[in-house]
Parts: sequence; C-alpha cells; structure tokens
Amino acid sequence: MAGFDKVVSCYEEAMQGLEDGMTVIAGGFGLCGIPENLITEIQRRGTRELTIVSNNCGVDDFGLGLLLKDRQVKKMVSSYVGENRVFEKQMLSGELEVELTPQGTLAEKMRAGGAGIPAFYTATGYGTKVGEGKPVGVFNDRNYILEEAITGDFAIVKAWKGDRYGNLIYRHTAQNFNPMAATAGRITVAEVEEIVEPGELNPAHIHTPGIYVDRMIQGTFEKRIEQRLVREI
Amino acid sequence: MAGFDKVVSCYEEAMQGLEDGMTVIAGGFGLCGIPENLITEIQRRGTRELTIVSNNCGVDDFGLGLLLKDRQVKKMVSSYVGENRVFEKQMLSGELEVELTPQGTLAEKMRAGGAGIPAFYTATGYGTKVGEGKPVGVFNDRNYILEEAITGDFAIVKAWKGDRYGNLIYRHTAQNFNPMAATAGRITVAEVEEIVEPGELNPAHIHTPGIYVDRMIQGTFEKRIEQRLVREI
Amino acid sequence: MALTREQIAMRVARELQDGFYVNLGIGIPTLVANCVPKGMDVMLQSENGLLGIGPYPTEVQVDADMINAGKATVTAVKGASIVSSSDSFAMIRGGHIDLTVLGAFEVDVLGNIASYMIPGRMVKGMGGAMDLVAGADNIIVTMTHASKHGESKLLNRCTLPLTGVGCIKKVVSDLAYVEIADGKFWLKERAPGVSVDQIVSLTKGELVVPDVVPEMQF
Amino acid sequence: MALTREQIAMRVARELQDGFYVNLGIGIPTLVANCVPKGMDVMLQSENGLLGIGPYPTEVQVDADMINAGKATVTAVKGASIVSSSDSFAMIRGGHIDLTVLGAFEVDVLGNIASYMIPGRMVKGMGGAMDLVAGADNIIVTMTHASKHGESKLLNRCTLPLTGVGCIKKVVSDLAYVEIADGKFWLKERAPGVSVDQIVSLTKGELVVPDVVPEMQF
Repeated sequence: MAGFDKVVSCYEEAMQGLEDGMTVIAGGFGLCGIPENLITEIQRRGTRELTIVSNNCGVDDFGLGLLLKDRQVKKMVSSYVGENRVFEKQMLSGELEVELTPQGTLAEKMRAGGAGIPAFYTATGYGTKVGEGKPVGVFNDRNYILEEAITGDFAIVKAWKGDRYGNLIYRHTAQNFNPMAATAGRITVAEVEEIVEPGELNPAHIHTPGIYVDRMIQGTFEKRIEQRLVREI
Repeated sequence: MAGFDKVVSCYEEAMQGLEDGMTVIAGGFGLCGIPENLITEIQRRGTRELTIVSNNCGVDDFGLGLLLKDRQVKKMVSSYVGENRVFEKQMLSGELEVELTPQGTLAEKMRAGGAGIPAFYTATGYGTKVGEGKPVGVFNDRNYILEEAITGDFAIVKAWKGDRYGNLIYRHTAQNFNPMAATAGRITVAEVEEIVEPGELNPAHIHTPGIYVDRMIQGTFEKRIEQRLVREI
Repeated sequence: MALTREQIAMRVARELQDGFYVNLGIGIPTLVANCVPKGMDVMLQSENGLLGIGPYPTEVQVDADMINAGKATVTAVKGASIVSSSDSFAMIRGGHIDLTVLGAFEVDVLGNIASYMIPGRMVKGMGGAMDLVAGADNIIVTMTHASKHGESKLLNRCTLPLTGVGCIKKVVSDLAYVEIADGKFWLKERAPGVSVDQIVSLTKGELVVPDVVPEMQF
Repeated sequence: MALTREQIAMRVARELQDGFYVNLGIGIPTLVANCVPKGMDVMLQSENGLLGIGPYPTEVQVDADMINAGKATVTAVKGASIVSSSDSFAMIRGGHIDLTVLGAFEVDVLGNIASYMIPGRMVKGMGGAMDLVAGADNIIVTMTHASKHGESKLLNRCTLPLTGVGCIKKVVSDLAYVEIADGKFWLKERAPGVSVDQIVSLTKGELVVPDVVPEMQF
C-alpha cells in the first residue's frame, strides 16, 4: 500500500512547508511525550512568528522553551507555563502573546478541531477571566461558556510505536495531549520510537488511526524528567 | 479493593432501580455488541414508558425489538430503524414517539453527556428536518446547528472482557456505541463475556475505565448476525 | 446505453487516488471497492468504527463482532484500526475522509441532497448519511438519472426531505457525469451511446451543456 | 494549635468513602493519599490521563513516560487505566470524580474560589484547576485560614481573579472546617485548642457560629 506509507527519511522533510506565522499544535504534557526532535527541527529552521498550541511550554533549555529562547514564538496557547522563566520575561515585555486556556478546555478544543465540532459549551471558566467576552448558554439552569475549536497548520506528536500507515500507539502517560493534537493539524507529523510493519499493531490498541497522520519519522529521544521522585525499597 | 468491585451476581440485581418512565441508553450497532441479556432483563421486569436511546432498535424478535413488542417503549432516539417492522406499526399508530438523530450526532450527544459538555455545534443536519427549531451558529462562514447532550438514568453496555473494577475492553467492531453509552448513564451496567482480575488488562488497552461502570455481570451471548456474507475459498 | 451498476462504480473509481481514505455507502457505492485500479491502494472506512475494511470473511472467519455499516460480516485489512462510533464520526465530521460515495433519491442545482426519507414510505432513518454529507468535501452521488417513470432526479430544488444542503458537487448517474457549481448542473461526460438530448430531457434542473460532451470510455 | 499540613490532610481524609475516585491537587491535597483509612480503598486520578495512581517508583521503576499531573515520576496501581487528556477531562468535566481536593488563595461566601493567579506575580496558568472546580460536585478546599500577615482568606468576595464561581462547599483550613451555603460560611469544627473567637477574628466573610463548635479529634 504505497499510498499509505507515511514514513519520511529526515526531519527536514518531516517539517517541510512550515512557514512564518503558522499555527503549530504540539502534543505532550510537561516534558512527557513531547515531540523533542520535531521541536528541534523547528528551531533549526528558524521559522518565526509562530503560534504554538501546547499544554506547557517546555523548560528554558528543552522542548518548546527552545523556540521561545530563539524568539520564534509570537503567541502561546497553554494551560500552565510555570516551569519556564524565559516565558515570563517575553510576556512582560510584550514580545509574547499568551492565551491561558484551562487544561480540559484546551484538550477538548483540539479534539473538537479534529472532529469537525466548531464550538462547544463548557462550565469551565464561566465567571472567570477565561469566560470574558465569550457567549454564555444556560442548560438545566447552569451557566456555560462557548469555546471554539482549535486547528493548526501543523500538528506535531510523539508516539511509542507507529506502523508505516501512520497508526500510532502511545506509551503510558506519554499519551496525554498527543491523540487530540494528531487530529487537529492540517498536516500532522508524528515521530516515534519504533516503526513497525502494518499488521503488527492490534487494530483495537491503536490510539491514533493513520488517517490523521501525514508524515512519520523514527527518532531517538532524551525523555527528560522534570520531577524525579523515587521511593526507597 | 472491595469498594471498587463492580460485579453483581444476577441480572435482577444488575437492573435494580429501573423504573417506569426512565431513560435507558444502550450500546450496540445493529445486533453487534448489544447488551442482549440486560435487554431481556428489562423485558422480564416489564418496565414501561421507557425512553430508549440506541442507534438501532434491534429486530422484531431480538434485542431492543423485544421491548417494542411488549410495548415497553414510549420513545426511541435512533439513527436507523429500518430492520424493525414492529417499529413502524407503533410509530404510525402514534404509540411510539421517535426522534431520528444522525448517527454521528447521536454518538457525539452521548459522549457529550458523559463528558459534561451540555451542547455542541455540528454541521450535520443543518437545513434538514433534524435542524428544525435548533439554534444556528455561524463559524468560518459555515452554518451549524446546536445539538444538546444526552444522558440516561441507566446505560447498558456489552463488553468482551471486564476486570472486577469495571474496566472494559470491547471486541472488534462490537465496540461501536458502547464506550460513549457507558459514560452517559447515571447508573451504568456492563455485561461482559469474561470477568478477569484487576491487573490482567493492560491499562493502555482499556476502552472504558471502571470509573464509568457501576455494575458488571458475566453473561452468555447469542450474538446473532444480521447479514451473514461470506466469500468462497 | 445507460450505464450498468458496475459501470457507474467503474466511473466513480476513476476519481480515486492512491492513498485515499474512502467511505462507500450501501448499494452501487459498495461496488466501487471492486473497481480500484491496479497498483492503487485505498482504505475503506465503515462508520461503525472500522478503518480498513477487508473482504467478506470465509465461512470459518465469520465473526459476529466484525461487521460493516451495512451490518454484514466483514474482515479487516492489515493496518486497519477499530474505533468507537464517536471516534469514527470524528473522522467523518472532521473532514478526514478523502472521498465519500453515496446514493440519493434526488439532488439539485444548489448541491442539496435528499436520500433518506420518502414521506408515506417505511421510516428507516438517516443512519450516518447526514454526517457523511456534512463532513466530506469530496462527495460523489451515484443514482439513476431518472425514476422508472421517467421523472428526473436532478432538480432545481429537491422535493423530498433533505439529507444535507449545499454539499454535493459531483453526480455519476447511469446517463452522465455531472458537476454542480454556481447553482447549475454542468454536463461533463455522457454514457456511451447516450445522446446529449436524452440527458437534457431527463434533467429537470438547469443544465449547462458544453459544445463537446465526451463519451465515457470503458 | 493550628493544624499541621498532615492534620489538614487527615481531616480531609475523613470525607473519603470506600470506592471513591479522587483527584488530589498539588501540595497539602497530595498528602491526603497517605491518610486513607485502613480497609478503605480509593482510586486516585491524575488529570494527565492516569486513573489509579500508585506510589512513587523505585529507582529501577523510574520511567519518563509515567508521570502525574505534578510532572513527578509515578507508578500505576493494579486495575489502573491510562487515557488521553480529553478522556481524562471528560471524567472530570462529566462529574465522575467523587471528590476533588485542591488548594486556594481565597474562597468566599458565594462558593467562589481564587487559586491560580496573583496579579503582578509570575504567570503560571490555571492548569486543570478551572476544569476541576467546574466539573466536581464534591470539592474540598485546603488552605491556611489567613495569610502570614493575618489577612483572612475566607472573604465575602474574592479579590483575586477567580478559578470558578459558586462551586466550593467545604473548606478545611488550619483552624477550622467550614461549609458554604446560602451565601454564608458555616463553622462546623475547630482545630484542637483553637478558640471560636480566633476563627471569627480571622474570617472576614460572614460566618455563622453555632452554639457548640466541636473540636476536631486526632
């Protein structure tokens, strides 16, 4: 099935077509399950004025923090950016625009973007800064705000295993935002730890069907840990 | 973990609390993956005036058709009922109220009900009978209608394997509407082919986390086939 | 000669491209699966949650838990994935299906389609058809050009309850391949041996006829 | 004496029931996990997608792909399930979590909570807190009753940007257990050795004090 082989040979090819001013949706939670090498490739390309949609913004010297450091980001849409000091500096100076979005709303906005749902109501954020200026709907005597879907020019995700058709399986909690991000990109690029042949993944275990994946590449990953907590014994 | 053991010993206990006039959401597509024995138990109980939410309504002598035959159903919310002749008779006589709902909208309404999304916009049904009387929203120059979530007093689903905590795995395309139905019941009852011990199911393979399941029972299933098509060789 | 059901499917199959994810409705659309050109691969989606429909099972492969959207037993191809109905319709509603082929009772010059309900007849329901027509950018409708009584199914305005509005751009009938744009039908090809006059007489909606209407080749 | 962090957690733990699915925020709420009564089982949810948080890993179990919502390495219990962020927040937003425990800067008599932002301080973001307070029916806020400077955190109206409105019904502070209803705080229990006067003086919002305020027992 040649037409379904999503594997590309290098990171440059993986991010081909990324241009200044585009919106990139990235999977990952903290530094867990982030598309490390695709981010590095964006850094290498020096693409600017990007809007990045991601739950977090990496740390100062790893993950999406690298793009902040190089001033490639115009706007971040995130729920929590507390681990990144460069972030605050750029925000206070007005260089960086920030749209703080509740974590569940962010996940749902990505899912909606991929699923052709242009907007949905949620109680999350009603009566807060997040709800300001958004339409309010009342259902069963409760107030909800209308949140619009997010789609991106690119979506970049990191999976554990992927078959050549782009079917993806995530490992443990490295799943997080990746499945929704994968659905919401006009071009979705996945990097994986291991490429397998079609048929090797159980159809019922696939988290992201290949229909969402346009390009796939095998990478090696640092997988940095933010909070290494261990117990004795 | 006694508090998480969802297993009940008999079908009567599984459907305890079902009362006349309640709403029951049922998983299944056609006769595939339907909670056969839970439906039979509802028939046995003779509960009446039920609103049933299910993509289809079984056939005349199997599945939800049994409840129609016994005139237990006040209203059906379905996308396709073409396999059931009793259905039409009751509808034409005015005994049975029917809310035809597009299949994808029905699935999404159940998901929304379980996920605390009271309503969402979809292009499906805009400009048709389905959209009549529903609010219209315009996003990116396209018209969408607002669809409200569905929740039920009970949800009944059928899974392949379930562990005692109610974690469920569906088999092949018998998954269909079951995962969404499971999230949308105030009381969710699952019947499974096999009960296993917690830890036997891979956490990444679980389709329905036990948090959604209140009661679980092991059953035996007829699994009737509607269209048996085979090829030679 | 009007196209046979198989020829309609063959004509539709020419719109396929290598690597397309395709949803085929019941009836003639299903036949398109048999007409995929050699060396080209398409993956078929079934809205009950199977991406990668395989052939019908052998007697020993028959499995009640493995069916397609027509409720018929089926198999999965290598590289298939199986998802829930909501995830399946996320693919459809989100516009991820490259081509959707489905039947209709009527289409009109505005791209409206009526395909699920004839007042007075047995109530069946729309199934996934409303989601499919609202979610896809690329839809081909297959139908006979006119009813058995010679009544055109290509109209200025659909008379039956609509399945979707403004969503149909291509129709392959037994007489012609017609595109819909700017509130008109545009005659693009005619079935072998079918005259332009015949098509015009059986097309009730406004039809633009170019000087040359190529004949389909099979 | 004001309650220690551990005692606050112990008091919160009395609200647990066997079979509860619980989401614990960072800080004092996390300590509740160590106070689950013997013979009682609760399952902890982490909003990054883990239902069934286990203990921290041993050195050899450490896995970068297995973290909790605080981004710390963690393990899973037997019977855990792992889901995507959208499925995780479906549990939260859909009201399926039996108890949510989280910290706050301020709460008020209307059940409003401010917990994510102090103007002029480092911007961090709300993470999942807004979803949690909007999704849960049963929330316990843990906090010190007053700031280090003696300023009450239980107010008639929150002064900081809100995390949620009308969603908080129970507060366990270092001085008292307080419920919120009908636009008032209701003093239910006091910390051992803490006088009602002391609580009243440090509660700026309207506080209803019953004749007898039981002392918490540890």
